[in-house]
Parts: sequence; C-alpha cells; structure tokens
Amino acid sequence: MTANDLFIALPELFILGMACLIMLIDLYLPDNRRGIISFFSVMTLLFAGIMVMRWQVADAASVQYAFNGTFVRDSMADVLKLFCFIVLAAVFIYAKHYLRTFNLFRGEYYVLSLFLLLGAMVLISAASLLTVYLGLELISLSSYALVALDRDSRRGSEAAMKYFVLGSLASGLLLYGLSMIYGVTGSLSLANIAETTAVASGNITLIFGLVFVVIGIAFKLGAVPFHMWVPDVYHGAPAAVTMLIGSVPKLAAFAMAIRLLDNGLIPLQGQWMGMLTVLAALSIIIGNLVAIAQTNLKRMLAYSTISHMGFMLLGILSGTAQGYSAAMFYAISYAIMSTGAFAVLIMLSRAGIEAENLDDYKGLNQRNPLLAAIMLMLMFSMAGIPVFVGFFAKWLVIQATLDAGLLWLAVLAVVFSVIGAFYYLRVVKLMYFDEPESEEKVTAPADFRFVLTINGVAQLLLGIFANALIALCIASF
Amino acid sequence: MSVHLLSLLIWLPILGSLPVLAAGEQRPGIARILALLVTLAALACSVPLYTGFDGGTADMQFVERMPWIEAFSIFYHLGVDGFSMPLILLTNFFGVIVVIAGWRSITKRVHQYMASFLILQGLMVGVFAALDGMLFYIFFEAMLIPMFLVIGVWGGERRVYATIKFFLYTFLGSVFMLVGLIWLYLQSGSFAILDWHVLPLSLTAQTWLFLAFFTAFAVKVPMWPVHTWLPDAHVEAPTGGSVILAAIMLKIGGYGFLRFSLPITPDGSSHLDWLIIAFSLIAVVYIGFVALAQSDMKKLIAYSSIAHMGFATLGFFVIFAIMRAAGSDADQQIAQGAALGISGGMIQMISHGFISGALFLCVGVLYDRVHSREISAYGGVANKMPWFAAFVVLFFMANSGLPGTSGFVGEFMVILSAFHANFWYAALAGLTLILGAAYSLYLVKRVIFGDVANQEVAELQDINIREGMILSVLAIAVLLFGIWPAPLIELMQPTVEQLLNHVMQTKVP
Amino acid sequence: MDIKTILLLIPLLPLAGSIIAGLLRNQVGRAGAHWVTILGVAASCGLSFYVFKLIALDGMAAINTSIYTWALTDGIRFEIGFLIDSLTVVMMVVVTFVSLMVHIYTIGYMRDDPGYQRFFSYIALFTFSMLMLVMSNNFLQLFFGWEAVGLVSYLLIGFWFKKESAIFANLKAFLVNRVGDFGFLLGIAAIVATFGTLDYAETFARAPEAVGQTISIFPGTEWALLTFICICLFIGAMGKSAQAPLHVWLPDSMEGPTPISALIHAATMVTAGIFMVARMSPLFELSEVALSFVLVIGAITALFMGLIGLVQNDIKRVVAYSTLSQLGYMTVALGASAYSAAIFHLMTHAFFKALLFLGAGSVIIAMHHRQDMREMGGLRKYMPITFITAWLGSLALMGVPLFSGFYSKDLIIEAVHLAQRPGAGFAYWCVLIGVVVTALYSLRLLFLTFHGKERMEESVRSHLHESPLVVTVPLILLAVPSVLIGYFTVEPMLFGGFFQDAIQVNPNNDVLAEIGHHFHGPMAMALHAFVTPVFWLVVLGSAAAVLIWYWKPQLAVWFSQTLSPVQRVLDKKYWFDEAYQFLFARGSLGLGKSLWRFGDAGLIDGALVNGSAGIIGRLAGFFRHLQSGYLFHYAFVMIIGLIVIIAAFVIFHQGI
Amino acid sequence: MSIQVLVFYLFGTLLTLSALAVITVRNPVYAALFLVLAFFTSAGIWMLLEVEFLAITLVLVYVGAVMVLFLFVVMMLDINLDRLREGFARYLPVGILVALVMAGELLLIIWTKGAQNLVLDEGNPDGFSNTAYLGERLYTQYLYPFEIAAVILLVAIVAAIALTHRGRREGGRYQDPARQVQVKKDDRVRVISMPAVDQKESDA
Amino acid sequence: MSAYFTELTLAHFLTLGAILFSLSVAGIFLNRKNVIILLMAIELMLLAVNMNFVAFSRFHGNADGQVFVFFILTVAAAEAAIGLAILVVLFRNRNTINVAELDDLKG
Repeated sequence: MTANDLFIALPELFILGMACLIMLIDLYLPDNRRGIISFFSVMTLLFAGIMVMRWQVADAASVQYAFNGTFVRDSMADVLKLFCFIVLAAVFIYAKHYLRTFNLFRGEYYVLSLFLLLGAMVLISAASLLTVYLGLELISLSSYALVALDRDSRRGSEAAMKYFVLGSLASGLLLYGLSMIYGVTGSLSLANIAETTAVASGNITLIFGLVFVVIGIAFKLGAVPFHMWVPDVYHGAPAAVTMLIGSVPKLAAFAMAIRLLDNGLIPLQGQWMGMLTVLAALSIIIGNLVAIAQTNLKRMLAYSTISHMGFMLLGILSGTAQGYSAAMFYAISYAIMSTGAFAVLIMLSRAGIEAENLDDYKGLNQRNPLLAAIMLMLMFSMAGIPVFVGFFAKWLVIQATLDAGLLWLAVLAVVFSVIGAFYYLRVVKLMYFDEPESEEKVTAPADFRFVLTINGVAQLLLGIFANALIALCIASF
Repeated sequence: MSVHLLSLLIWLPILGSLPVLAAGEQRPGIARILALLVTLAALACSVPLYTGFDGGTADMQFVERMPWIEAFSIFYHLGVDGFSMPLILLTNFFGVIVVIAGWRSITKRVHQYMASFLILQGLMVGVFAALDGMLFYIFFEAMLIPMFLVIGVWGGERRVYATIKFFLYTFLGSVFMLVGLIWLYLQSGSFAILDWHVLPLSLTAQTWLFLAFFTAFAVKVPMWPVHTWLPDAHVEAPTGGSVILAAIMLKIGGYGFLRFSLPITPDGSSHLDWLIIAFSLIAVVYIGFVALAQSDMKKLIAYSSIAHMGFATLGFFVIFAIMRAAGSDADQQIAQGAALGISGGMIQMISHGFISGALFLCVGVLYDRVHSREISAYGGVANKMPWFAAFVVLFFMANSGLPGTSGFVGEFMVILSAFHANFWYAALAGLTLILGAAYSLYLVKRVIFGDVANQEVAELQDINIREGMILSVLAIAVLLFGIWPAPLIELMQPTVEQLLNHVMQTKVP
Repeated sequence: MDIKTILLLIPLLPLAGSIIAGLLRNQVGRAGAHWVTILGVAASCGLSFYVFKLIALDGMAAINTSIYTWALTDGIRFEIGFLIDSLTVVMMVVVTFVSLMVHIYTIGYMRDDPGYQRFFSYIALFTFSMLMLVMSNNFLQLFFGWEAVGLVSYLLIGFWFKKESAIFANLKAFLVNRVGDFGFLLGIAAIVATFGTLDYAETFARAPEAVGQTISIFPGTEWALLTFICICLFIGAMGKSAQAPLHVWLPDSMEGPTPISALIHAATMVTAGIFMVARMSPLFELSEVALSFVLVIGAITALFMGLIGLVQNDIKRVVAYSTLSQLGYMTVALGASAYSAAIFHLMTHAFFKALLFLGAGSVIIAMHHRQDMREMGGLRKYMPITFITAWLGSLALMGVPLFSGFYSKDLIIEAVHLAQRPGAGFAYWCVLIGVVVTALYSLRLLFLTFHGKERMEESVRSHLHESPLVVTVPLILLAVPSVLIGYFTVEPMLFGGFFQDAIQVNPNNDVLAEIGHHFHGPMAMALHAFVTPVFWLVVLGSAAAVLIWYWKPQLAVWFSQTLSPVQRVLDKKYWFDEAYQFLFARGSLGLGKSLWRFGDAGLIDGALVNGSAGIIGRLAGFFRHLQSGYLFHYAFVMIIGLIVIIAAFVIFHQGI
Repeated sequence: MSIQVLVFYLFGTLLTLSALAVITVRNPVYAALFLVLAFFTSAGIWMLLEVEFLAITLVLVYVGAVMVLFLFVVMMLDINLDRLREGFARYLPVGILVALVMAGELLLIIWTKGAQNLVLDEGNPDGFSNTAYLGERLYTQYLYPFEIAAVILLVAIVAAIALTHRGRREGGRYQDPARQVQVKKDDRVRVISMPAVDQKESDA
Repeated sequence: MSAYFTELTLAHFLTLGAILFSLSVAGIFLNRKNVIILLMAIELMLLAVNMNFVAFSRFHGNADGQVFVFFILTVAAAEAAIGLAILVVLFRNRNTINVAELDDLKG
C-alpha cells in the first residue's frame, strides 16, 4: 500500500470518515437540531463528488488499480459514483421531510445510508471477487437495517425479514458460484480470472459457477424469477428507504454485473448472454403484467422496477461496450426517475399515512399543478415516451438488443413497454382526469420542492440534451 | 429569410405554452389571448415558408442541420419538400382555428387546454419537418402526450377509455416502427431519412421494415382494421381535439407512408401493396356502411374520416399495381396514373383536413348549445340556425365529394388513378360516391332538415360572429381548393415525380 | 366584348345573381333578390341567343376554348373550358329561356314563401350549373356541372325542409343520382386511363384507336373497352335522366315547388343525360352493344313509366310520369343513333313540359296547394288561360300533327322503326304503345282537372280565380314555342346538317338521313301522318280517353274494378320503391349496423382490442397471485429458477 | 483407506446428519445445538485440510459468539412453540423432490468435472503456521477488504442498536451509573431533628 | 468404489459442500414455521460455501480461498447480528415469528 492507493480511494475514505463523524455528531445532537445531520450528509456527497470529478477532469480514460489489485478506478466507476452522489443527495433532501413527517428523524438513516453508499462505491470499484462480495454485503446489511428503520411498523419488520432471508439466500448462492469460479481459476482477482477463463471458457464448472453468479446479480437487480423480494420490500419499507433502495443499489448492481460478467467472465459471454436473455424477457413480461394489477403505488413502482431492470439487462447481455453504455444510461436514468416518483409520493404523504394508494393521486392537478406536471413527466419518462429521458434509455437498450441480433427480444420488449405504459397512464389519468377527493394543500419545505422540480425537469432536459449523458456513458467503456 | 424558420415554427408554440401556463387557472382570458397571439404569430411565420418555397424542385428546403446525439449520428435535421410544406401550413392554420374554437366552450383549466394545443402544434410541425429518423420518432410519439391529456381532461363521458385506447393503440403501432428505425440505423450507420432512401435492402428486409412502418402509420391513419380507436377518441374529445385529430394527426400516418414506407422500402411496398389496397378499399366500403349506421354525429364523422383516409392510402399504394398493369411499354401511362394517385392522395389528405375539421367544428357548435351529440336529439335545426345549416350542408356536401369542393379533387384523382390499375379498385373506391353521400346527407336530413324536433332545438341561436368567421374561412378554403387546386398540386409536383422515379427503381442489391 | 368574355358571362351572371340573392338576402330584400337573379338570367339568356345566332345562323365555327387550368399532374391536364357548337347553343338557349320563364313565374308562385330569396338564389345557381354542364369542353367540367345540378336539385326538392316527404325525396333523388354518377365516374376514369385526357376533342379524335381494345372485369371475360366506357357513361345518364331502373327519384321530386318541377325535373336537368349521350355520339357510335342497351332501357322507360301515369291522381305526378316516358322516348332516339331527333325532342319537350308543369302549378296555386285531381274538375271556367295553355301543351305532348311534339315524337318512332340493331323491334312496339298511353293520361289529366263536375270543397271553390300575370305570361310565352317550334325547326335541325359538327353518326346507322330522303317539309310530314299508324294510335287513345273520363266516368270505375290487379301493379309503380327501400335503404342500414356491431364492436374491439386487454388483465391477476406473501414460496421460486437455469444452460446446453 | 478418509467420512456423516437435524427439528433450541454440532464437525474436517486457523475461528466465532447469540434470542423471545408445530407435511414431497433435484444437479456437475481425480496438494511443511500465513495475507494483500469487513461489523453494530435499542421510555425506571457514583451522603440521608414531644400533651 | 475410499480428493469436499448446500436451501423453503430456523439454515449455507472455498484453497495451494472464508465468517457474524435484530423487531411488532404469518405484504 502506498499513499497513492489512498489517494485513488480518497472518495471512499472520505465517505467512511464522514459517516463515522456524522454518527458521532448525531450522538450529541438534541432532537431539534437534527437538520444539521442532513446538511452534513449532503455536503459530504458534494465534496466526495468533487473528489471523484478530479479524475474525470484530469484523466478520465485511465484505469488505476489500488490495494494490490482489489480496487479499480476507471471512468465507469467515476460516472456511477458521481450519479450515486447526485441521486443520494436528492434522496437525503427528500428523506428529511419524510423522516420529520413520520417522526423517524434519527441519525441512523443518514449513517446507514452513507455506509450503504460506501458499499456501493466498493462494489463499483471492485476488482476482486472479495471486494465484490464485501461491497455487496455492506449494501445489503445496511439496507436490511434501513428497511426495518421504522421499528414500530408491522410491514416494515416483515419486509426487512423477508429481505434479509432472501438476500442471505441470494448471497449464499452467489458465494457458491464465486467458490466455483475460484475453484477453477484459483484466483480472486477479476483480471486474473478473465485471463484464465479465456483459456478455459468451455469448463463446465466455470459455467456452473457462472449460473450462481448470474443469479446473485439477478437478485440484486430484482430480475424475474429472483424478484420476489422487490414488491414486498418496496411496499413494506418506509418510502424514504424504498427511494434509497431503488436508486443507489441499482447503480451498484449494474456495476456488479459489469465487474463480474464483463471484467471477470467476458470469455463466457456466450453463456451468460443466454441466461440474461431469459431473465430479461421474464422480467419485462412479469414486471409489466403484474404492475397493471396493482392498486398501491409503491408496489406498482416495484413491479415497474422489475421490468426496468429487465430492460437494463437487455443492454448488458449484448456484451458490447455499446450495450454496456446503454445499460448504464438506463440505470442512471432509472435511478433519477424512481427517486423522483418516490419524492412525489413523499410530498403527498401526511403525518402517519403514506400516499401509497393510487386513489390518493386523484385530482392532483387541481391541488398542485406543478407537482402533477412533475409526476406526469416522471410517469411518461418511465413509460418510455419521448422526449423524456426514459425513452432514450429504452431506445439505447433496444438498439443494443438489435445489435446483438435478438430481434424477437427487442420486439417483445417494445410490446411489453406498451402494455406497461398502461399503468403509468393510469396514474396520469388519476392526477389529471379525476376530481380531487381532498382539498388539503400539498406542500413541502422549499429545498424539497426545489430539488423535486429539478428532478422532474431533469426528465425533460436529460431527454432533450441526452447527448451529454450518452457521451458520458459511452466514454465509460 | 431566416434559415431557422422551421425551428421557429416548432419552438414558438412550444415555448409559447409557458406564458400561457403561467397565466394560471384564475385568468382564463389572458390565457386565451396569449394562445391566440402565439398561434397567430406561428401562422404569420408560416407565410414566409410558403412564399419562400421553391415549387420547382424536389430538394429539401429550409434545411437546418446540427448534431444532436453525436454517438449515433443523430442530427437535429429539419427540412421541407412538397409533401411536408402544405401539411405544415395546414397545421399552423388549424392552430389558430382550434384556439378560437375553444374560446368559450372550454371553461375548465383554460390555460392548460391552450398550452396543450400549443405544444401539440409545435410537435406536429416537428413531425412534418423532421428529416432525421429519431427526431421524427420523438415528435411522432411526444405528440401523444398533449392529445392524451386533451381528450382525457376535457373530453366527454367515456373519455378515459377513449384516451387510453387512443394512446395505447398508437403507441403499440409506433414501437414497431422504432424497432424498424433502429434496425435501419444499424444497417446504414445513419439516422438520416434521406440516407435510408438510398440504402440498398434485400426484399426480406424491406418486407419486414414495411410491416414495421405499416403498423405505425396504419394505426395513425387509421386504416381498417386498426381504426377502432378513432371513433372513440373523436366522440370523447373536445371539439378542438377532434379537429386537430382529424385535420392533422391522421395526416401524419399518410405522410409517414410517403416519407418512409414508399421511398425506403419500394420493393417491400410493391410486394405488399395488395395489403394496403385491400385495407383501403375495405375502409371505403365497410366503413362507409358502418358510418351509415351511426347515431352519434361525431362517430359518424369519425368513420367518414377513416373512409376518406382510405383514399389517401389507396392513392399512395396503387402506383405499383399501375406499373404491373401497364406493362413495360407504357411509361407515359404509368407516370400519369401514378402521379395522379400520389397527388390525389396528398390532396385528399389536405382537403380532408379542412372538411373534417369543419365538420367537427359544426358538431361543436351544436354541442355547445344542446350538449348532445346524438343525431336523435336534433331535427329541424335549419329552422332556427339558417346560416349554420348552410355551412353544414356545404361541408357535408364537400364530405361526400361534391365537385367544386376540395373533397372532390382528391377522390376524383385517386379513382382515376385506381382505374389505371384495376377496374375493381376504382369501382370499389367509387362506391364512396354513393356511400359518402348516403351517410353525409342522411345525417343532414335528420339533424338539419325537418320540422323543429324539440324544445331545445326551438331555443337554438344561430352562430355568432366568432363561429361564423371560423366556418367561413374553412368554407372559403374548401371551395377554393375545389375550384382551383392547381397551385397546391403544382407545389408538390416535383416531389411527386421524384418519389415516383425513386420507387420505380428497385433497391434490392 | 370578345366572344370568350361573353361565354364567361353567360354562366357567371346567374352565379353572381345567386350569390347576391343568397348571401346578401337580408340586404337586398325580396324584390332585390328576384330582380338581381332575373336580370342575371335574362342577360344570360340574351347573350345565349346572341351566341346562338353566331353559331347557328351566322355559321360561325365551333368554339373550343380553355378558361383556366384546374390542375396539372404528370401528363394529365385538367382544364376548365367551353366547347360551343350547335348542340351547345341549342341547350344554352333552351336552358336560359326556360329558366327565365321560371324565374318570372316564381315571383307569383312563391309570393308568400318565407324562403323567397333562398329560392331565387337556388334557381339562379341551377342555371349556372346547367350552363357549365352544357358548355363544357371536357369531362371534368361536365362532371362538375352534372353533380352541381344534382346538388341544386337536392336543395330545391327539399326546399320546404320542414316537410318530411320533401326531405325524404331530396335524399332519395341525390342518392339515386349518385348511383348513376358512380357509373359515370367510372366511365370518365376509363376514358382517362385509355386516352390520357379529359378533353372531348382529344378523346373523340383518339376514340377509334380504342376499337378492339378490351377490358377484363371478371377474370376470363373480355369486354370491348368502348362498350364498357359507353355503358358506364350511360349509367350516369340513366341516373340523371331517370331511366328505369334509376327513375324512382323523379316522381318523388315533385315534392319540390312546382317551378322546380318545370325547370329542373322536366325541361333541363333531366335532359342532361340525353344531352351527354348526344355529346358523346362519337364514342357511342363505336359500340353497337352500348347503343342497343340504350335503346332497350329507353323503350322500357317510355312505355312502362307512361302506364303508371294512367293511375296517378296527383296532378304533378301525372306530369312527372309523363316526363319519364318522354325521356324514354329521347333515350330510344339515342339508342337508334337518331341523336338529333333526341335533342329535337328534348327541345320541344322542354317547352311543352315546362308549360304543362307551370300550368299544373297555376292550378295548384288556385287550389291552395292541393294537388289531387279527384278534388278538381270544371276549372276551365275559373282559369281560362291556364286551361287553354294546358290543352295546347297536352296536344303537343300527345303528338297531334302540327304541334311541336308531333314532329319530334313521330321522327323518333320512325327512326326506331328503321333502326337495325338488336332491341330495335322491341323498342318500336314499346314506343308505339306508348303513343296510346300518352294520349290516355294526357287527356285524363285535362278532363279530370278542367272538365266535368266541380269536386273541390266549397271553401276552395269560393276562392278560385285565374293566376296573376307573372304566372300566366310565362304560360303564354311557353305555349307559343310548344305549338310552333316543331314546325319551324324540324327541317333545319334534323335534316339541314345543323348538328353535323357536334354529333357524329356512323353512316350505316344514320336512320335520320334515311328519313331525310323522304322528308318534304313540315307540312308534308303532318299530312303524311294520317297514313301512319302513329296518328291512328293517338286517335285511338284520345277516343278511349274521351269515352272513359269525359262521357262515361263510370267506365273508369268499372275499369279499375275489373283490372284491379293491373291497377295495383301500376299503383305500386311495379314495387320499385318498396324493393329499393328494402334492398338498399334498409339493407344498407342493416348491413352497416351489423358490420358495426359484429365487425367493429364485436370482432375488432371486443375480441381483439378489449379481448387482449382482458387477457392481459387476467394474466396480471394470475401472476399477481403467485406473489403469495409467503417467504418459503419466494425462496422456492428462486430455487426453481436456479434449477431450471442450471438444467437449461449447463446440463442440456453443455450436453452432460 | 487411510485414517484421513475414515475421519472424513465419520465427520462428514455427522455433519450431514446434524445439518438435516437443524432443518427438521421443531424446537429451535435443539436446532441451535445441532448447528453447534455441525460447526464442530466442520471444524474437524477443516483440520483434515490443515486450515487450522479457520477451524479454530469457526468454533470460536460461531460456537462462541453467534450460536450463543442465537440461543439468547431464542430464549429471550417468548415463542409459543405449540403454534409452531402445526402443519409442515403438506408440501413436503414437492419440497423434498426439488431439494433432491437440486442436489442431484450439483453433484452431477461436480462429478462430471472429474473432481474425484483431483488430489489435494501435499499439505503444509512442518512448522508452517497457517495463522501467520493468513495473517500476513490479510494485512498486506487484503488490507482493503479487511477494512471493509471492519466497516461491515460497524454497520452490524449500528444496525443492531438502531433496531433494538429503544432509548429511555417516558416513565420507565432506569439506573444512571454516573449519578449513582456521584451520589453523596446528603442526597441519601436526611437527618431530621425531632424534638421530644410530651406524650400526654399529644394525647390531649 | 475404490477411489472414494483410498484418498481424499477435491470431490469429497465439494460433494459434502453440495449436500450441505442443498440441505440448507431445502431448509429455507421447507420451513414454514420458525424464522430462527431460517437464520440457522443460512448459517449452514455459508458453511457449505466455506467448505468449498477451503477445499479449493487447498487444491490450488494458495491462501486466497482461506482469506475469503475468513471474510465470510466475519460477514456471517455481522449478518447474524442484524438478522437477529430484525427478528427481535419483528417479534415485538407481531408477537410471532411464524413464517406463514408473514403475509401482510403480498400481491
């Protein structure tokens, strides 16, 4: 280890330090001063962002290894981390309002979220099976705890338990696969594994291990049939936590897929492409279908997440740089969309009651036109209607799919995106076509509204000026 | 002459929607006036588009091109030719009409209503002006959103069903086109439509592509059997929505056939033209009968729109049958018949824009007063609204293709063209002469003529100046294009010829 | 003023009158409306006579001129233009003259109507349309005029739009006409497809090229192209000129005001079909089959429509069926290649039938808009002018020698007699019997109306009086040509080569020329009539009529009882209306309804659209239930996924 | 058959059986104890593989800490065992079938690979310290993961406290050691001077 | 027969691992009653994986596998702590840890 290693991993170290610091500060804060925690957390993200940016400014294309090859920094890592920070900062601002409303405003949320972020960063920068695993566990353990954050919630604890058991099962499966890969290659370093597998790509044990690895990834993404946790956890967790789980961990899961499948097991692309194809197709079908039957917005968004992850897999499975960048674009835009949608949900929530029933959205346009417009943009973006960013995401992955020669899959994807559009339209219908059932004013603190407005308008701007983000994603591979 | 005229026409209404929205719900008057000013400005800006247009060339004009998404060589690429220019004018023309039409009848959330239409107008102009496949698709799809809202918020009883049906139907159709566009990009490395025109493609590829485009545009036109969204959408939409839907949106389907299907997949089109011809003729005959059986005025007009758009598609795709029927030695005849078909189809689209728009406005006039679209709720309207009755009779006569009105021109040319290909095409298409008159005049008989049917009719007031002005303008347009369509036809002639020369060459390598 | 301007003014003056009277009706008022239209039509009439003089008398060459290019597409030029030749000028004169008379007459007839201005606007518009039709030099404009007169006819039949029967009749008229137009349009399309032009002159010049060309309509059958074209065009004429079986609209059209019946449904519009076929003689002459078709259709119409006239009680309907029958005569003449005779009869018929209609209208005014002849009788002493002019018109109609109708009708019968083509024999018998029938219904009308007992209600009778001058003057003015015009024009028009620049007849078919060999002047012809069967048939018919309806009215009752089946057939007009009503009106409504219910609502929307939505909904529900909430199920699903993936991708794929 | 093989089979059988018992017995206390047995036997097998440090750690960490925690929780929660005994057999056949299929697949693949022919390496030389070897690796090559593992443990601590620590409830009775040690005599004992009272006067 | 009893091979340990793994997985989806048993099954599963790693580590003669096992043990401990904490919360909220009663969230 040299000082340079520390320098490369500076953002991680900074986040770690700040997390600990915030934890300590929190101990000594009176309840009415908790706002400082939120402020510190956001500032932490800001500075971490600056630290990440320095590479993008200085030497974006370089790839740097640290800590004996267990840590890697490359352009993809930078971009993903950056968006993790951005999204998390928004989440923090949204969450503050939520936690206050629901009387959950404690430091643990921020500390655990920062640890979760740290896990995500570890995963994003993982260069070894070990760091992949540890990063993953750091994310998972933090999220289990976060889901149960509302200790008095029946649903929260149920969701946490389910998440915990299934998550542990999934990490057990992943570990089994990692053990097989280690068994064949004798190394934990992804770079070495790639070299070895290039020679032994037909090895059955390797493919056997690959299956488990793919399942591990699929679980984290929430791809069918390893999606069963998603609806229940999204539904049961407090909205502020659901929002978090829907954003940063998805970016990390994308990175995990790239690290394992591309960086480590690219010689097996022929094999994992088939598996991902099945997962993607199933996710798109089941996610969109079941979302139609939902009456609860959180569950609906959960199923929509499942289908979105199916779409994202379309990008990954082609195994080309173009496909990866498409998937990355998808993951980033999804994180932004999903965060925004949950923010709207939070804004509509009143003390003790989350606005999770679809009927709560009736006549939103009359109650708060701006909020309705933001939700409208989010919904259409999720449905993949131009000119919002969601469309560009879908376009890119479908292009990747076609490029990979999977016409049927592309057609299936677009057809189910039409079916899926139905439930997004239903939300718009409720907001715009129906009369409000409550005249209560919908409001939130200024910072909340400000960020939410940016979040909503971002759907449009990232669409119209998609070039920049697309270029960034392409430059990452 | 500004080189950014097309951009101006696209973005002026879209950005103009912001101040309209800012006017807020409490100040509908300001919203109306602002919207009117924006549409008038857009209309004024389209004057140089007409005057500056060089009718002697088939080249794209007013071209703008700048990189947009560089990684996939997508450009913000605009331009117009003889096909798109008239349609843009039509769009901007109806922009004004719609604002005026909704002046009094819309009272709920006026600012949002006006803003929706402004955005819609800009997007529609964008569809016609786009020369980049992705740009086209984006405008094409984004258009659905404001329309979805317009029908859903300001529509009638079953507006939710209608608008979701409209949205999903159209969306489903267009996603196949998206797959086709992407596939073309992967083949050619470019998203430029004009590059695709010259891209050699195997017959199989062309056939599949053709079908992909077909689903998108057939739904939009709409052609039988994917037409069932239209009657519902029309019936439930507010008057302005119906007008735009009928006058402009349906044209986008036809325009798509001209811009994409024919030039990109000429062999595929030739291979599958029977499909479109069959659907078009079914549209004319089957839909003609169905229209006859309607008891809802808007539904009847909606069905009539389907039948009339059948002529446009028939005109566009009958050209291959003409080539086959004529054999190799009769170049002159091919050129004649085919040019008639395509020009006729285009004229039919534009004329139908005026007529159907006017008809929906007429229904709107009645609806505003009586709040019913049922034919049976009326009778003897002419007794109370003589001027209105005159307009209705004129527009329905135009709808049934009376010579001297624009409705005749397109149908006439298409039937002439169809005869070049096959007697039966012309005969079946010609049935519209009977069917179109039957359903149009049957409605006139029941609604306009007769003795005053009930108290509500007895209390009707004749049209006011605002309504009279709109209808007069449309009436003048309908008559003008009926009496002297030459300027319009000449405008698109080079483009038609170029298209014909293009499709006669096989693209199969 | 150059000739082109004059020609332009002829149709445009009535149009201008129409627009002023229509759009500025409140500004110009009632008097203004009739003055402006009458002036327009009168000027147009005067100019027409001037042009007639130039062409017919001064021997000026036919004028073929283009006004403007309507449209131009690759190779095909759509022009608006005028072709002024002998045929055209005759039509122009007839149209404008009758129209002028009707305009004047209308001042009286419509005096109390609230839609006064509208009416003048319509009839002026009609004059414009009809002039456009006859003056056209191309098919496009012909079709324009063709449909435009249809439109005005529609508007005028439904002029009293509160009357349910009127708006039923106008819809029917328009639709039946559209059926004819459908054929007409196909004919035009065939011409364009064959000759690549819409211009008459070019078409006629190139027509011989098309001889021998065929068209395959049903696979395996080949039709001569020209026959196809001609029959298509003639179908148009059948609609407009109310030939069986497309005649059904004409009797119903009597729901319109009487001036309209005279102008449109007797004198001018309905003869457009005759005019058109005569105009197309260069084409028809090339197809024997088409001419035979024309001949047979005409003959059927001439006889069988006349028969219906025998049993009608509505005074206008009798005249209407008489019109149908006379149109049949004209058509027969066309079929016999005696185009000039057809036009000649067209002209004479225009005068005397307009006279009869206006006379009937005069009676109707007197009867306070009652039209049933059973409630009339003995009117001669109340309205002498009407009575006399009606008799004159009827005699002309019957074809009594020296009256105009005699010359035209006799020549037609003679021509048919000489014609050699298939169907000519049948046609000959039809027209011969038709002569008797004509005499019967004409005299029946006169006797029932003007003679015999006064059967009207007392309230009506007490107000009976002769119509005002604006009504009677046109009657008198029309009576003059009705009586005389045949005598004076038969020779120049038929045998003087008058139409030679407009009408082409194949020398083999030229029956009129053959008649011309034996023609020695109108008086000789009238005298010769006494030795022809035609005259004696007229006498026979007249005698019978006198017997039945004048001397022994009880005979009429007896006849109707003994011949009740025949009476019923005629009363029901051969059940055409019922059949059409059932087949087309209700049939297509029913078809539309069922297509809508089963096709659109049932199959497409129900099964496909909402059906697939339903399936998706059910699938969604099904998959939703898989999410049971039980942890062990979730784990189970994951493990099943694992097992399946291993099986599929490792075991089977790798072939263990 | 070498002694190692014999030991392997012995321990292996025991391990399998105890694992089976863990998932089948109904009383969680028994299950926990069987799990302890399973860990012990695994440790034994690992000894065969000469991974002494991990074997010891397994026993220390699992048996010494984790399983105690388990037992603690089992005892702490007043679980109604009667209610937990119901059912279980209905889906058993399908469940067992699926488990067998899965095991079959795993074994099929392991054996296909021919792993039975792969002999382990010779074993460590005398005096080799597995602990030192691992320790060296952990603090050099795997320092970064080591630190992350530390964070994970921190997260576990934070999470466990956040979830279960309820703070001071209003009205609850808690000790405060700080106050306890700071207590002074005066706080506890109040000397009251009580003047003598005449009994008789009070009676009166 | 002979090969399995003469010498210890990789297959012995992998097989043991596979059996343990299958048992633990079966435990997770067969157990419908007690959440604590689920947590134990998870520990068993990790044990199975550890068995694999240890065996492979010896097979390859490098320490990486053992290091991995070390970390798995660490994480497993942390996991157990969190799992049990969640269990406690769950029990406090619902007064049961019956798996079959955890069905508020479904559909």
